Amino acid sequence: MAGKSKAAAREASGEEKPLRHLLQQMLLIRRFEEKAAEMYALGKIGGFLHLYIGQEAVAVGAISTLRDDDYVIAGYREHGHALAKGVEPRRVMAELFGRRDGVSKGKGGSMHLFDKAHRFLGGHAIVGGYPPIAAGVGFAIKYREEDRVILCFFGDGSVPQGEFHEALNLSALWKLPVVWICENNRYAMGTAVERALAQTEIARHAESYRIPGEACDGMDVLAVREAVARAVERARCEKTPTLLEARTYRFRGHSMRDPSAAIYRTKAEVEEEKKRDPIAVFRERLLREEVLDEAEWKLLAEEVEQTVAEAVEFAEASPEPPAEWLLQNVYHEEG
Amino acid sequence: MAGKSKAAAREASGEEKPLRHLLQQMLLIRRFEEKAAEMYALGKIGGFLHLYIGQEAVAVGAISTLRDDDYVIAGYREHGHALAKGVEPRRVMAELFGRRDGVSKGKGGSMHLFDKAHRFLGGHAIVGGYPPIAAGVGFAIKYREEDRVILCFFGDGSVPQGEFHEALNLSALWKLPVVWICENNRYAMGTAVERALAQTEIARHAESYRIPGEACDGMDVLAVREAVARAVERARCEKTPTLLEARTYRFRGHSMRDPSAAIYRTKAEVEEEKKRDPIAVFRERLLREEVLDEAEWKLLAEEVEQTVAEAVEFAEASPEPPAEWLLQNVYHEEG
Amino acid sequence: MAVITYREALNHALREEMERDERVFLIGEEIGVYGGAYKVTQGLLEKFGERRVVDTPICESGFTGVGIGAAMVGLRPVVEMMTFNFAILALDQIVNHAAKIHYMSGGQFPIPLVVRGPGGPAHQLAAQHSQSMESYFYHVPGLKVVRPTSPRDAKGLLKSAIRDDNPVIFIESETLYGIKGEVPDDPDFTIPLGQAEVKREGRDVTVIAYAGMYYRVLEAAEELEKSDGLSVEIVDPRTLRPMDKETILASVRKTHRAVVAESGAGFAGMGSEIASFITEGAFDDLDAPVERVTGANAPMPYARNLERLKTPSKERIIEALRKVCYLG
Amino acid sequence: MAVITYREALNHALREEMERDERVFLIGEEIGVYGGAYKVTQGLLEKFGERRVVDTPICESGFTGVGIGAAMVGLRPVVEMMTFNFAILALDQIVNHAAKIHYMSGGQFPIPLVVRGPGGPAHQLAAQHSQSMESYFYHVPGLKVVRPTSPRDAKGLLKSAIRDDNPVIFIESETLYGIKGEVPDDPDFTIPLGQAEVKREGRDVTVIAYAGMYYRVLEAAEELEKSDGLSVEIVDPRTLRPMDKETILASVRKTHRAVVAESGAGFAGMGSEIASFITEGAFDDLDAPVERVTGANAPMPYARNLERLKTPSKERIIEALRKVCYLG
Ligand SMILES: Cc1ncc(C[n+]2csc(CCOP(=O)(O)OP(=O)(O)O)c2C)c(N)n1
Ligand SMILES: Cc1ncc(C[n+]2csc(CCOP(=O)(O)OP(=O)(O)O)c2C)c(N)n1
Ligand SMILES: [Mg+2]
Ligand SMILES: [Mg+2]
Repeated sequence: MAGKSKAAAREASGEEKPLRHLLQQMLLIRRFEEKAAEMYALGKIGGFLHLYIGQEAVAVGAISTLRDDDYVIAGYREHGHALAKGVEPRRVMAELFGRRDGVSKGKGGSMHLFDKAHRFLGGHAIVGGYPPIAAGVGFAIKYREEDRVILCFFGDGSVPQGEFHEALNLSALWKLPVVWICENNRYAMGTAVERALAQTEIARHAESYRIPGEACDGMDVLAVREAVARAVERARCEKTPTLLEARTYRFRGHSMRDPSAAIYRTKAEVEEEKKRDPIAVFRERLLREEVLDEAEWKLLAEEVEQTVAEAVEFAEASPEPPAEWLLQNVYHEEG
Repeated sequence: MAGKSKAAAREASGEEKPLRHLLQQMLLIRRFEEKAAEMYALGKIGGFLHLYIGQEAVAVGAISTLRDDDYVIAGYREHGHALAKGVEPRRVMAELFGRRDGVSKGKGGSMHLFDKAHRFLGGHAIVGGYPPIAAGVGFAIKYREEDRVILCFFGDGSVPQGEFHEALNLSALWKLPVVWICENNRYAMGTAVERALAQTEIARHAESYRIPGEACDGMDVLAVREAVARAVERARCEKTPTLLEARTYRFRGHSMRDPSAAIYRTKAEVEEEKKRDPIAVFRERLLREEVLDEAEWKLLAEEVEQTVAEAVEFAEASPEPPAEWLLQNVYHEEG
Repeated sequence: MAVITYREALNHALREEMERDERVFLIGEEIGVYGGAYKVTQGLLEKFGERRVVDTPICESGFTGVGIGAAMVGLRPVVEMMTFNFAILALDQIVNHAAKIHYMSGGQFPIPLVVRGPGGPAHQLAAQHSQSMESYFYHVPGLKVVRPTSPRDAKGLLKSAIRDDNPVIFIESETLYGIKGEVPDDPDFTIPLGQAEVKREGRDVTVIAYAGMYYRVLEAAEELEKSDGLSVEIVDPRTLRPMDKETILASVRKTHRAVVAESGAGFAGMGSEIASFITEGAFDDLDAPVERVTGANAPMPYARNLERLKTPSKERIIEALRKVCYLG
Repeated sequence: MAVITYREALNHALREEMERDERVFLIGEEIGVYGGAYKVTQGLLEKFGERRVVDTPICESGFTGVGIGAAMVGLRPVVEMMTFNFAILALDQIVNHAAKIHYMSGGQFPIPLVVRGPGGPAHQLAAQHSQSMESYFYHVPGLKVVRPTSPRDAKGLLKSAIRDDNPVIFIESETLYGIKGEVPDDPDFTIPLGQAEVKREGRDVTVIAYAGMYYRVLEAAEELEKSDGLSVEIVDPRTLRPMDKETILASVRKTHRAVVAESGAGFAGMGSEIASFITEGAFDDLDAPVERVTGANAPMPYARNLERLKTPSKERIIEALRKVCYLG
């Protein structure tokens, strides 16, 4: 396998995050969300809860190419992106619980994770609404002559939305350091891409903006990493945006209110897709390539379990936000 | 010239509107607007007045392919489209004057000409705002299993606007009988297309919607007619929308408030473009090809002058709308 | 008269109007195959087919504009907003086009369009998904705005909205979809737009409230009746634009006191308008200034406890009632 | 103190704040090469270059979002709406994002953003281009809304808006760009947001009015002073959100009578809110119900005579003043 030599070599040279780190991050996201689903069932978490399960390779592979001072922005299915960007699991869990130690002080919830310290810019629940904001962050980077980049994650459901096209055009016209990452999981709620888009090869929308467009296997963390690394390089050095399409799949329903194999897709399809499980496949590969052995895997998995357990404990222990917070942060105190 | 034999032959066979009719319509639009500009200077017309002068070949060539029961919708620079669709010049002039006999009863003005009898659906002043409405008319045509079409005219300035993309996608996805005609006059107010679009070949935006896209010479009424005729055929028979880009130029300023050769373009450029004057060029051609002689031209021009003079007289004579009209038509009386 | 849910009432209204008039069609996100995000349109795709129950991509402006265009040439579209929060993305279509085309065209093109879906606070959906959206619409000449409270209202008003020749903004309540009530089966049953209803008769004070707030006011009224013998009249405007001022003023002229309750943020909300026209129209009848009970002036927070504090509680309604009645 | 136009005052405010703070930049349609559709930004491209004066394609949502994103990471954008009518296309950005991100993020991301441009009725621009747009904003928690009346206000308030850490909706008036007035040259001159101004002192009645309406009210006041010896106080709120209720209430407590004048459609407009809080806060001081003088409840017609009838005339203001003063 091509992956081994190259990726393993770069890891050895310290150039890239260790491969096992990618695996661990994916597993953390998976376990974290499985736990969140439990907590939702117990009524500890309210509102909408959109699980990222099945898509972990996209956030993890993509964000592994970033520097700490780069930015990430995402939609409402963003637990994975936040965790991959380094946001503390326990503060994410506390946010889902609506507690004062949550990253957004309990005021945002699952759909609105924000963490300034980690340059995690949300957590936005309007489909197609935040790509212009991503372009604005790219604009600011360029304005200040920095060499940072921003990754903007969105679903296939954003592509028919007008604001997305406005943002793409501006990023291309002004040459902004934005990497647009479409997580094409084939459905927007119950709407298959074929029923939403006249042009279902989403990466080809790049042509209307004369920027590079590329599709990659969104179930393969290394494939994502390679594609995003190229795009990040282009953004950082040439200020050229890229439209990437990561072909992936969500194993669960749209949200906790939607069964995983609902009327709009078959159980068989879901089962078939599960064979591409990004974590299982990558774990097998690392074992096969002897980057990892079973004992290390066990250790890694235990570590993850513990982090998740601690996150829940932390969230449980965190108090509700005080009543006076209702009227705070509506406006920023001048100063 | 290829034009002669084919176009003249079809005319002779009665298949198409006579060529001299096209010339007359273009001239009518030109003279009508020159007169409107005078009336604006005299304060008879208020608000914004956007002249179509220079672009006449687009509306005339395109609309000449339609049946009476087909629809047209356009922006705020729509005097030409309305006249070409058969709306009475005197009622258009009365509208510009804000009088009760105006097509929109004096309540719409220059930017909001509507004429139900002629299937002229406006007259819309939000750039990029009405393409979804055009798609809706296409939807209704299909819903009722009719074989009509709608032409939607818009400027290059609509292309960066999100609503335009939403409309294009829906028309392509649902196969609606809409012909999208972009009048690319190279500027949106003072913004050259190069400063507005990453992809300045506007017809190529069709690729993102997997529909035919084609550019044509918007200063050549027959070129426009040919391209639109093909698109109309596709819309009528196959319910396939097309994105056409008519490359044209406006000889005047953006509106009466903007000088014709303002800071954003040079006088020399305007003068150069005027050599492509669609009326002068077509007139020369018809004379050269002996479809028309000087005497006929004179007659035709006089007829046009008279129509315009009558339009002004009519508008002058029409009274102001009565005061009670202010509160009428806010709601439609049920019945 | 069957006892059905608010959701079913809406569903029946849609079905009946589609049966009655071939020009009526439904368009919106997830209304067909998925059966509706809140299942209001469930079963209608099966019954009427893809031609009349049209699933759309996510492009609120685009598909609302499709509704407007179809209405211009004679169809009668019912556009679903999955939730009204997303109607902000279609506001150009609704305000600049749907509300104005009839007027700008001198009356040539009526726009018989309904835009419907749930609005108002939901459960822990936070700032972007839990807004009281009516303020964006009721100020706009050319629009009608409906806010049904009971299953009966839901059905009767939706049928009228569909038959109306004007753009009607029809805002349902997510939190009410499950409530039950008696609803006439008669397909000719409608409730005219623009008529308020005295939903509870009383002598001492009038409360104006609609949708979810109505039920909270009702609890408050019942409690005060028990505790203080206070007789509270509740008037539900049902249609916010046009507003039935007469029914409200008649009630206030009888009781001499009024409280307006709304879930939205207080500043410049519906309550401001209602309080204003009551004061103008019944100044000499009023024994106390009109009290407004409104949501806090903050976006909607996620945390359960803060969310509770954001919307007016029964306690705050009781307090306002006591205040206008000068009860200690 | 120089005598300059409202337009120049705005231009100076922009220039001074750009000189003062490198993070301030301008973005919008036609603001650079073209010099601004209404020439407010004239000369700024030449002075500050393309980096800080950014011409955009027509995509109101897109470039407003760019402003929000830039503000999130520390810049201080001033977004121009060519006219505020087009802000409807950016409402998702302004309402769902700019107004809420600071709150949703628990205070981590203030949005120091100004969205400015002309709003309100213009001359014969008809329904889509001549709307009073403030109602879409002043109801929204998280936004501030400013509506300057004089050149002095225009400069002082715009400077404060740019220095404010919150999204400020700054609505100028097309019809006022040419008016002149004294404006301090001092680059440190600002007028705090949220402070009303008593622009004309009087004893008998208070009128609350802003922007173009202020001048019409002034004419009415002068006329009534001559004809009836009536002493009219005019209070200009200047900032609509947050509203300086105290200054307005103090005036009404003094005069015992109030009229609110606004150009927008009457139903559920700013006047409703002002009339409501006056009634609540000064009920016992009021000798008459607050009168509202508002634009007609119709879209803006094109015809000159109808347009005149749509906005409140001096005569209607005088009538309202006479009414609250019980003058025959
Ligand atoms: C503007 C807007 N319209 C509708 C919705 C409701 N909604 C939430 S998620 C969603 C589907 C989005 O699908 P996609 O972008 O493919 O992301 P995925 O859920 O597959 O991750 C919809 C329609 C919304 N949040 N915002
Ligand atoms: C949404 C919106 N934004 C801005 C404007 C102001 N405006 C009117 S016309 C125009 C330029 C449009 O140019 P284009 O589409 O190329 O048409 P042209 O004027 O060249 O015919 C602009 C910016 C508007 N009317 N609508
Ligand atoms: Mg998806
Ligand atoms: Mg143009």
